[in-house]
Amino acid sequence: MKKILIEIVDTIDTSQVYSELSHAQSGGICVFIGSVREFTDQEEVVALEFETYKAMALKEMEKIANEALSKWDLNKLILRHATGLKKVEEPVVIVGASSSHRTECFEACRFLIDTLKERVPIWKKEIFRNKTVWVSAHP
Amino acid sequence: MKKILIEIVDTIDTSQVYSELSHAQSGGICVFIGSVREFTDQEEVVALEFETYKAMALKEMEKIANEALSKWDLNKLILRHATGLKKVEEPVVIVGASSSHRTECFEACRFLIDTLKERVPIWKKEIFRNKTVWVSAHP
Amino acid sequence: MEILLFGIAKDIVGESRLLLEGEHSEVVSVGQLKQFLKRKFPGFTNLTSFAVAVNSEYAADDVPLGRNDEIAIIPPVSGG
Amino acid sequence: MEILLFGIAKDIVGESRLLLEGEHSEVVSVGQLKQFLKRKFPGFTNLTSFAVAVNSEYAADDVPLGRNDEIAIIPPVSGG
Repeated sequence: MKKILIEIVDTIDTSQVYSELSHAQSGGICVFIGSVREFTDQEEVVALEFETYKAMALKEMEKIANEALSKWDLNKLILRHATGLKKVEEPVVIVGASSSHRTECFEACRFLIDTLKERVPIWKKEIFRNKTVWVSAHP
Repeated sequence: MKKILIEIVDTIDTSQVYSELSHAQSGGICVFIGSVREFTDQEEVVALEFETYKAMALKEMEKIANEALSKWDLNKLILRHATGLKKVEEPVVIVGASSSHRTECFEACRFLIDTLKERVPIWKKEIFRNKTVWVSAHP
Repeated sequence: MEILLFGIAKDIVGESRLLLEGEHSEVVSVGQLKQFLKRKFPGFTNLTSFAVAVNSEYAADDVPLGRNDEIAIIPPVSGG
Repeated sequence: MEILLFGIAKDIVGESRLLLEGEHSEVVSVGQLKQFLKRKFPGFTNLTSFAVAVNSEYAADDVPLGRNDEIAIIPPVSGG
């Protein structure tokens, strides 16, 4: 039973996350799922495409996991990101943690997604009807 | 597609929560799951037993849901609590929210579980090897 | 007047329902019901606190109790 | 020296890998690589920012580049 679960996958299966984070010493599990929104600034998004530098992304995700473990008393922790083309409502990222009490898992879960978005080499291209945009690339 | 989902059930199926909270306008979903811990103050817990005043509990859960909707811009929201005997690692409560951006769903999710624990008429009995204790009943 | 009992309140009284007959006609408000319970069942005085619900809403001490109201004793909640 | 390109960096260069041959032997550090890219591909000057990774770790400008290092251009990340 590994404490940390880190993966980059083609498709995220959200139905497994409870059993992945469940732990006899955990009273609380907090999970965040990021999914594709239909509109960005009033423009209709057809899909998002995710590209990763996989070797480095996994390394950065592992660093984030270890930082979380050093900050909070966690029993289990997960960071999983999808790659490739994702349609509206599809999950693209799932992070979560389980801990004895709820404050720890809430704070850790927020840290995991915030830090993943800041540092992990994954890039998102928004595909609109008439154009594509690499998110955050330009000021 | 109802915006609010409120239930008191015998068994919580954690695998459905993503599809229950997923929404085309939501980029973020935050879920909290409370489960049975093996130890309370170093004492081994055999099981927890939950009792509810169901009519009132559902009313209070609905008030909490509406308070959350008035505080944050949420697309969907769930409050589901289990009753009866629950063993170690079994889920006893699941709350969650989905929103355009992640801050809203995190804050709402924390509010949902904190307020549920404060106000909803549900009682938890800890069953140890040699005794049972109604949690929080005595100072 | 019938009173629903939950959690430790049920254990203190030894029943899941308590029937108040005519001899308790002085119990006409939430506050009076709380006083009555503490006198009759000393276990209530040891609780962290307890509330009364009238028609499945938390009720303040001055809320009157009617014959057709659904009345319940709400010991400290501990869900989640 | 081979450089991996991701996201918009790939679009700017028009390839997913960039080969720097002997004629670019002045590019021996992360900082020099960034300068070289901005000169050669003006699209890099329009980005919010971009980083360089050496052996799959973020690298500061003074980190040297070796022939056997895995070097990658990291435009602004946008996962999640």
